[in-house]
Parts: sequence; C-alpha cells; structure tokens
Amino acid sequence: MEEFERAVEAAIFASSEPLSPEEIAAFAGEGEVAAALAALSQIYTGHGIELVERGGRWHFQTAPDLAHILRRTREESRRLSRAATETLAIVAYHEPVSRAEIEAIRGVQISKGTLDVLMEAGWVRTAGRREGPGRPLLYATTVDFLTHFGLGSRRDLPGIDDLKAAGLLDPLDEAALQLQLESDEEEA
Amino acid sequence: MEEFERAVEAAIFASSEPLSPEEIAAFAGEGEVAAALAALSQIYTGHGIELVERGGRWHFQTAPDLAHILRRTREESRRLSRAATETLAIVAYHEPVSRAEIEAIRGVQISKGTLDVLMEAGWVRTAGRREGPGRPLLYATTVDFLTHFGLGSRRDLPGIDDLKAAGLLDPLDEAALQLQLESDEEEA
Amino acid sequence: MGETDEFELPRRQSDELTLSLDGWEGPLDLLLNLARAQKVDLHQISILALVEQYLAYLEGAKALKLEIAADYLVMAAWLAYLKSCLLLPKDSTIDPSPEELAMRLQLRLQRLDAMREAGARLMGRDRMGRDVFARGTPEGLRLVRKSAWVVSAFDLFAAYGRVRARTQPAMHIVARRAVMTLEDAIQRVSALIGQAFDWTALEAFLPVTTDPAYRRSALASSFVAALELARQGRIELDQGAAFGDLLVRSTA
Repeated sequence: MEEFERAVEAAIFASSEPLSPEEIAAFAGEGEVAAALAALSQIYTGHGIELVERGGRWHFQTAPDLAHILRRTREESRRLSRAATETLAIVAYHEPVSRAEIEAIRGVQISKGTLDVLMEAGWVRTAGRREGPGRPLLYATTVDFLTHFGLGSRRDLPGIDDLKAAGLLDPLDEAALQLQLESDEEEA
Repeated sequence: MEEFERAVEAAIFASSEPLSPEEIAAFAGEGEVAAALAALSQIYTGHGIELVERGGRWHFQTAPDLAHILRRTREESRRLSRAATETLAIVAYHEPVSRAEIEAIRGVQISKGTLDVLMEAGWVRTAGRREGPGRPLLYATTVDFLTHFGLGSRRDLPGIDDLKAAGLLDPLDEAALQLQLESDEEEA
Repeated sequence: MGETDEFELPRRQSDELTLSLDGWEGPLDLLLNLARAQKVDLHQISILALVEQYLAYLEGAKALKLEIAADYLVMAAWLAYLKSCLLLPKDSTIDPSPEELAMRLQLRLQRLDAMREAGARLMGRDRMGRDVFARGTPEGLRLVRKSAWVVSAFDLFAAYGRVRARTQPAMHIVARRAVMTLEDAIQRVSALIGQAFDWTALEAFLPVTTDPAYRRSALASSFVAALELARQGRIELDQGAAFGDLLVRSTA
C-alpha cells in the first residue's frame, strides 16, 4: 500500500466527521486525493467495512449487509448522579443502613428516585427491616456491586486512611460545597 | 474475504470500545475468533490503520508512524507530574503494590494529586488487599493503561525483562526496607 | 522523542548542582542525582565518594543558612555512620556489614533509577489520543451485559471521601461569657447585707461594671440569691409596687 494512501486511510478513520477531499489533503499532504480514495474503495471492496462518499464527504462505515449482526442500537450510557454515587458509597461502607441513616451521613436528603436507580442498576438491595421504632427498611449492596467495582469483598473497600492518603478526604471549600448543595436540591 | 472475518472486522470497527474475543463472538456468531483476528491482523499489515490487542481486547487504531500527520497539537494530553509518572511506572512494573512499597522505592511519601490523578485517568485501580499485617490496600494498572500506552500486556512494558533479571523488580524484602526502617526510627 | 517537556527530566545534566533543596524530592532523589553526576554506571559508583558528596552538599546548604528538612539530616546521619563503618578496620561481628549496607543503598538507588527511566520510556510511547487514534465515529454496538449506569470505583471512593469530608464533625468553641454564678451571688449578698440594717435597693449590691451582659447576669443571680437568703430567714424583702425597686434588709 502506498504511503499517501495510508495517510488518507488513517485521516478518514480518525476523523470524527466525514471529510471532504480538501480536508483530507490538509492532513495527508502532497498527493492525488481522488486517486487514493478510488484505490482505497477498491481495497475495501468485500470487507466488513467500506469507504463511502456522501455529499462529497468520505467516511468509513460497516457494510450494510452486516447491520443485523451488529444490532446497532446505540445504548446511551448515563453517568450516575453525584447524589446516587454518594448514596451508593454510603450503603457500601455502612450497610445495612436505613434511609434516615444515609441522609444523616450525607447531611443532605435523598430523593426517592436515588435508591430506585441504584436498585434498578442491581447494586443495592433491600435487606430486611431493623427491629426497633418504625422498623425502618434497610439497604445493602449486592454481589453485582462487588463484581462491577472489582472488589473481592466489602473488606477491599479503601479505608479512611487510604482515602486520606489518596487525597480524597480534602474538605471542600465553602463555595464548592454551596454549589453542590444547591444542585442537590434541584435534583430532588 | 471470509464472511466470518467480515463480521469480526465490522464488529470491532463499529464498537466504541476495544472488544474481548468473547464479546466479538457474541456479535459475529459461530466461528474461530482467534483465527479471524490473526487473518485480519495480517490483512491490515502495511495499512494506515492496524488491528491491535491490548490487555486481551482488540481494536483498530491508526499506525504509529502516521502520528505526525494526525497529532492534535491543540489538546496536549494533561502532562503528568514527575511524581505521578514515577508512581505509575512503579505500579505498572511491580503490581500489585501497596502505597508503603511505592513510598519505599521513591524514598518519599506520596503526596496528594498522585495516586488520585492516576486513578482518575483510569490507569490505576485498587486491587484488593494483601493478606498480612495491616492488610494494606493494593494498586494495579488497568486495561485502559495498556490501551493508552500501546502495550499488548504487561510483558510488553519497556525493559521489564532486563529489570526482572537484574533483580530490580523483586518484592522489597526486609533487607531492602531496612534502610527505610532505620531512618524512620531515628526520625521518631 | 520530540517532546522533552512532556515530563520534567529528573536529572540535572550539569556537574555542579545548585544549592537548593527545593528541587529534590527527598534525600534519595538527591543521592541519585549526585550518583548520576559521577557519570559512571550505577553499579560502579563509589559509595564513599557519594557519601562525601552528600555531606558536602548539606554542609554547603548549611553555610547558606538554608532550612534543611529533617529527613535530609536523618539520611546525613545514616551516611556518616556508614562512612565511618566503611573506613574502620573490618569487624566481623557487625551485622549487617558496612559493605552489605552500602550494597543496599546502591540497590535502592538502582531501583529508583530504573523506575524513573521506565516512567520516561512509558511517557515517550505512542500514546492513544496523542500519537495513535481510535476510530473517530464508531457506530457503536449494542452493549451486551453492560450496565447503562456509568460509575467507576474511583468515583465511588471519591464520593465517600467527599461525604466524609463534608460531614466531619464541626468543632464548636463556646466563647467565654462573663457571668456571676449563684454561689458567688449568695456569698456576695450575704457578706454585704451585714452592713445594711436599713432597707437598701438590691441594685446597690451589684458590682461596678461597664459590661452590660455581666451586669444582667449579676442582677439575675443576686435576685435569686436574695430569694434564697430570704427563705433562710437571713434577710427580708420588700417591694412597694410591681416593677418597683426591690429592697432588702438584714434580719439580724
């Protein structure tokens, strides 16, 4: 394969958008872009991916006949909210724990959806009720939780000293704290 | 090109993350994944993009020799401090390794902004605890570390065989820690 | 490797080391750089010469009246000890032997040097996102057996650290307030009442003060003290009208 063709191939591959021949030339330097594109199209014929032109711009895509294999329903992964992450951490470190205890430790109320999200994700489960006034429902983590976070057991959670050493126990400055409390409220 | 190879090629190409052979099989169906991967690697040799294995997972990437035409000068990846760079090297070459061992090799305490930065970058993870006095938390590198630095596996770490042969990667035995302990005692 | 500024080069190239301890990450780092300045393979460095260099370096820093951190001094003391052992006639009863200690030091320097080198080599590799690139627009696959919620173990631990930091018990320091205790008031009123055989306003027993808070406290305590002394039959109380002056008189 020619050097120029390699450069064109790499540029189109790495680009986050289809590229026009001018844009390709800007990356690949001196050479016959049109000829290189023709050669590459030829090379990729019969592959599982192909080089295609759409409205004067070029990009690679998977071969249409393989669409069914790839089940291309792009699942949007969502980042766990700060409130949910903190709640999960508290459950892990303090289980079994009631909702009131979680709120006491967080210093902020948790909205109803927070624990639901964690249970739906399969990381938190209910763990009976505590005998005592109000018989509060208790929460604990699941085996899936350990698996997901690569923990052999709950004893593998970093201790307070470890957190401190890793710089994770630094008090937030007031402004950041305030901001955070506000966004928590909005979330709820 | 064989149908199964096309399917493997398309699956890896379409994925937004590197895929393990098991994951590839889940998409591509019946077939010899290992053989198809070998065939594809062969086919892509000399191309502007190549098929590579990093920590057991496969992905396509641009050929390293084309870095100069593709390098994005705008966003230089965040520069790692010297302490973080050394710590990363120690974790990679000695893993799993405790904080005390990292400190013993570097001769200084780990300051904040070192391990947390490496964990935030997704290159270092906690890896359980060592059974023994104090059950220290252990650190190891991630698959993302291998991917980022273009390593097939830890065996590909530069010079690791020589260092091993020279005994420089031996677990820190009592003798090696002696100096540290003595100076600690005097300090106390 | 085109980008030398990607990481700070750990070693100074010049033979003359500038007299500043700021640049060093601890005594081992300084020792390693001094050893490097000997320009020989680390296996062949002269430990004795290295010890001399280190001690001379610290002496120089002292002469400049620089603050020298304790760990540098500890290392200096240890090296001075090692040096004296190496120079003294061999004594087979010393365990570990000075040669053994010197070897351990050398090993530590080699280990650190190896990791420093390894770090530099890692940083110089073809790195994803800088030298090599993944596909720009992957169509994406349907993620099998993968949770839609993205959160890493680091996020989790950091979250817990955050919670703990946020809810660390606050220290409350109660400011000392000037008060007159009931006991003080009883003592004071009973001492002063001995001199007052005529009806006297309670306010007359209060100490002279410019602190209104202390005056209020003294008034309240003295009032309760008066009630207590009246209960004991030691004084009489009289008040002409509601909110009028409260008068006290000794019964004796």
